[in-house]
Amino acid sequence: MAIKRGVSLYSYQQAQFLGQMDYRDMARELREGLDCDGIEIINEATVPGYPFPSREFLADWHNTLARYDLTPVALDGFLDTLRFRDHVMTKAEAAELIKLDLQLAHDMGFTHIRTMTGLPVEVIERALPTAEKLDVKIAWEIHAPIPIKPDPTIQGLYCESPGTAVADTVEFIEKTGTKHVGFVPDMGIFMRAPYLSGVHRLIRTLEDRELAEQISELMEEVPLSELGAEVEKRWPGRLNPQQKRALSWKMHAAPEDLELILPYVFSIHGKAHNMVEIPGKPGQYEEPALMYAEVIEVLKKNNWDGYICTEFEGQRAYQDRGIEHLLDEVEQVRRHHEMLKRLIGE
Amino acid sequence: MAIKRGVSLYSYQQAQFLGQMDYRDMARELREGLDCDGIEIINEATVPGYPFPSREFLADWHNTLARYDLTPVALDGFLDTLRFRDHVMTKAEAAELIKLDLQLAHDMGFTHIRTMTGLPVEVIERALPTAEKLDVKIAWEIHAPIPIKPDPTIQGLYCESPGTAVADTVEFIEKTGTKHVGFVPDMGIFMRAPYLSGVHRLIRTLEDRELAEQISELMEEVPLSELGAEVEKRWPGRLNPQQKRALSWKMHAAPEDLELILPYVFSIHGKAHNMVEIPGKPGQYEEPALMYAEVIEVLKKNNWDGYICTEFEGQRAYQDRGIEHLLDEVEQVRRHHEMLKRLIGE
Amino acid sequence: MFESFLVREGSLQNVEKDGFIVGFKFDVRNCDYRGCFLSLHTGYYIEVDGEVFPVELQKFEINGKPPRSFDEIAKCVWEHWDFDDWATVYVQKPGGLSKGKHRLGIYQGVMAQYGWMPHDQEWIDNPPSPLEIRGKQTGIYYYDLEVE
Amino acid sequence: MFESFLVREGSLQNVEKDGFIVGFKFDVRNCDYRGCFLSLHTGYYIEVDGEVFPVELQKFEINGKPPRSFDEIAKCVWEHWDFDDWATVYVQKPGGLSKGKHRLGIYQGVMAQYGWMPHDQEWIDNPPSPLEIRGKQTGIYYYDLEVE
Ligand SMILES: [Mn+2]
Ligand SMILES: [Mn+2]
Repeated sequence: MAIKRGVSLYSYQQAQFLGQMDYRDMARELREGLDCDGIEIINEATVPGYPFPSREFLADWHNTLARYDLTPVALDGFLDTLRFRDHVMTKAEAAELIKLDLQLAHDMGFTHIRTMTGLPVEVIERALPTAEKLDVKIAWEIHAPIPIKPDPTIQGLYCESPGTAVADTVEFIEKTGTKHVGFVPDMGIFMRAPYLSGVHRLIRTLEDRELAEQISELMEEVPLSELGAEVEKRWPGRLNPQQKRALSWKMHAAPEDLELILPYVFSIHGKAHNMVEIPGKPGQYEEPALMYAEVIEVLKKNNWDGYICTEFEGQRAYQDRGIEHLLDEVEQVRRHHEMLKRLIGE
Repeated sequence: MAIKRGVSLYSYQQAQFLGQMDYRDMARELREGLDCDGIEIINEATVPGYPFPSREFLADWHNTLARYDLTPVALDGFLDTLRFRDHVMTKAEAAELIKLDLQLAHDMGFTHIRTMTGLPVEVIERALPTAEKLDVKIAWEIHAPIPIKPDPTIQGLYCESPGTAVADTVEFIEKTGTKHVGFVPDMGIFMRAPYLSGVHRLIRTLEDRELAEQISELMEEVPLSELGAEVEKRWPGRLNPQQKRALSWKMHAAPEDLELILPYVFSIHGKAHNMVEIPGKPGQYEEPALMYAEVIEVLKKNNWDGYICTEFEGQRAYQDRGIEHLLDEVEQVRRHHEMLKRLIGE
Repeated sequence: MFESFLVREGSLQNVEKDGFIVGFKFDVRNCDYRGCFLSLHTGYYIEVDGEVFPVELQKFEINGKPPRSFDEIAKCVWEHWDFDDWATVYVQKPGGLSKGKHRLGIYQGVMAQYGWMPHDQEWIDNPPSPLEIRGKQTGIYYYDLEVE
Repeated sequence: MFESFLVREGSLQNVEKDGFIVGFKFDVRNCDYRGCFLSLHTGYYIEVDGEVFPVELQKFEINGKPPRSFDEIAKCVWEHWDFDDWATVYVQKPGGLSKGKHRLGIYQGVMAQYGWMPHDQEWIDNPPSPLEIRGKQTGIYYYDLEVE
């Protein structure tokens, strides 16, 4: 029983896009750069010819895992509801896609698939026999703005009842007693401040350069969590609604909410945008926007056993400029694992 | 336990040939036009690249079934004994082909395959382990002129002993106790009159136009079942043997013969050539050539559970002319399902 | 079956090779309610304006491969001619067909069967001509086609 | 995402057919962190030196197949555009682009989603233009490219 470390290759999306790293390079980094063994992938990013990979790819995949002694954690899939173009994807069709992902996960050695947030129970129900036959679990991602505790005011996203989707799935799990359905909470639901990446982009792209300077200076004075409120207080109306959003944040779930679903949490997305050095602690890093310490405390207290897989996505906010301004994903993920190791107590 | 309705896509062969409907369009018609769920196919008509379909095709097939909530009933296969061209297909080779169809049926979700009529027991025996492993049943079609009750005078067709083939297979089933071998009776064995499609074609193509007119008028006077005899009586020798055949018919089996094999009847081919309105009953249709009412009575009395799948083939007799003279398969199948619903008592 | 629809309208054309017209071609479908293993397809009875072109002068193009003789086609025991697919028949005729209207008579030879038959060994030893097979066509069907 | 890296440097070229220049082409990547089923790709907002070229004038080349219109692409519900693969966008413009520098403005239309949304049926009935989809790009991105 332990909290184990892993990485979703999503974290290296930029290096992949630019041709700097392929999945073998990433696997080597997991073993040699991070000394972790958990590996998670995005099906449509890593698997050529998805959803029907060649036997050559599958052989190379297993060979790579063997070479670096890695453990497949989760295969992440999607739900592109407009794909058929002549009709909106039905729930029955969504279940067929999930069955294909279950087969792929099975063939690649993953223990569970991570599906889209708020996956309706009717879809899960149709795909469950395949999950049980292949012994691959279905876990949907609890992603912002979806809460853990029911909040019926959340509407109009992903499914008919996003605000109560977690409770609906828990009810299904408990009613059926299935061991093959659960969740992948994304750390992004446990916010404590806005993402720095978005703040940086706002300051960089704001046409009102005077205000940009002022916000930049204000960051030295007030905590990041209060930056948005303070800007609005000092310079009301200077930011439009979209700009304001870069400074705003919301705690979608409290760390202790996790206890409501912990037996059904198959792995966790270690979301990160910017890993910054903790003042006065050289070589130690934190993600200022997220409650990692508190969440890991809850996991430890409850003896949770599973992988936290880094999901670094801060790189995106810097991709509108030249290659010299890009964030270094490898370095950011290494910092993230410094933090994880330290908080887990490895 | 119920008689359920389905359609063999064979029924829409003309629409497929002319590019008017693909199998997705047919699936939609089953759900939206007929409100039935059973689907049967011809392997070499629906499966591109038979006997080795692509994974894309299989995924699209399952997606289509999911979209329209259909249940795969039977996969129909063939026995082209001259295929190897340098020798006649052996029984062992026939069993190999059947194994390929069993695998395909398994991959497409069918519960049984329909093989050629009079399939020899030696072939069934060789393929049976595969059928049991995949849990897909082997059912051969009892098709005219093969009877249910033994008739050793029937010779020279399909296999060594076509006249006793049903009894031979029943003996094998009872001796082995297998649950994976049975039959698909074709309604065409229960004749009560000649097919109208053939009569129409005869009248249309007869060079003796005077006789054609006379036959046409006679149809108003005498029952369809007596038309052939009456023509021969009134105008002896005017029709050559091939022309006579269009008016002749034979009851190859009596409806109650079904009781001899009912536990081994996995589905039934709802053969139809022409669905015509019943005089005095607008909106109600019948197939004048076949004993549907009597057969369905036997099925109900014995609580038979399974699908009757429409196999419409009247279209063929009209394909020697222009497109404006073709039969409308969609309309004919809808009429057939009006009849089925009514007789089943849905 | 599908007698009227076996040959694609407008598909009759001359075939050029190295600057010479070496024959003509037209598109066909499988005149049945299903496709077939390629080896079962034995060629065509073809007449144009009364002139008959035997199977030896014919080639068959399907599945994205170059036109093959029917001797080669006979060996394709695992390759399938799918029901939905148009194929092209090539006929050798130096100089090709003259521009304008032509009357094409055609009968498609496919040795499809529904099981063993008494003639099986005889047909292996002496393959019947397309016309002798008596398949799903009721007889030779005639098309009035134009070479442009 | 990847706004600066969507179009391959040096890939802008004119397209010749039968001795005439019929348009131009350039190479693109999927501007997301994953590939997509081909049918979800609806085409591009494209402007060159201020002139806009609608989706009807565009074709898309991927997976070793000839360039296809976006009407054809919409039917490819099982074919995948892999994340690692460069594709080529063809744009019809008789005479092509003049030699020298051009300013290309581009926005990639991909109807990728994360589940059902209230606009689903509306987008099936009236597919939005690439610009209306508001995908992973923050806005139209401009490239200074040279035709040699
Ligand atoms: Mn996540
Ligand atoms: Mn039948």
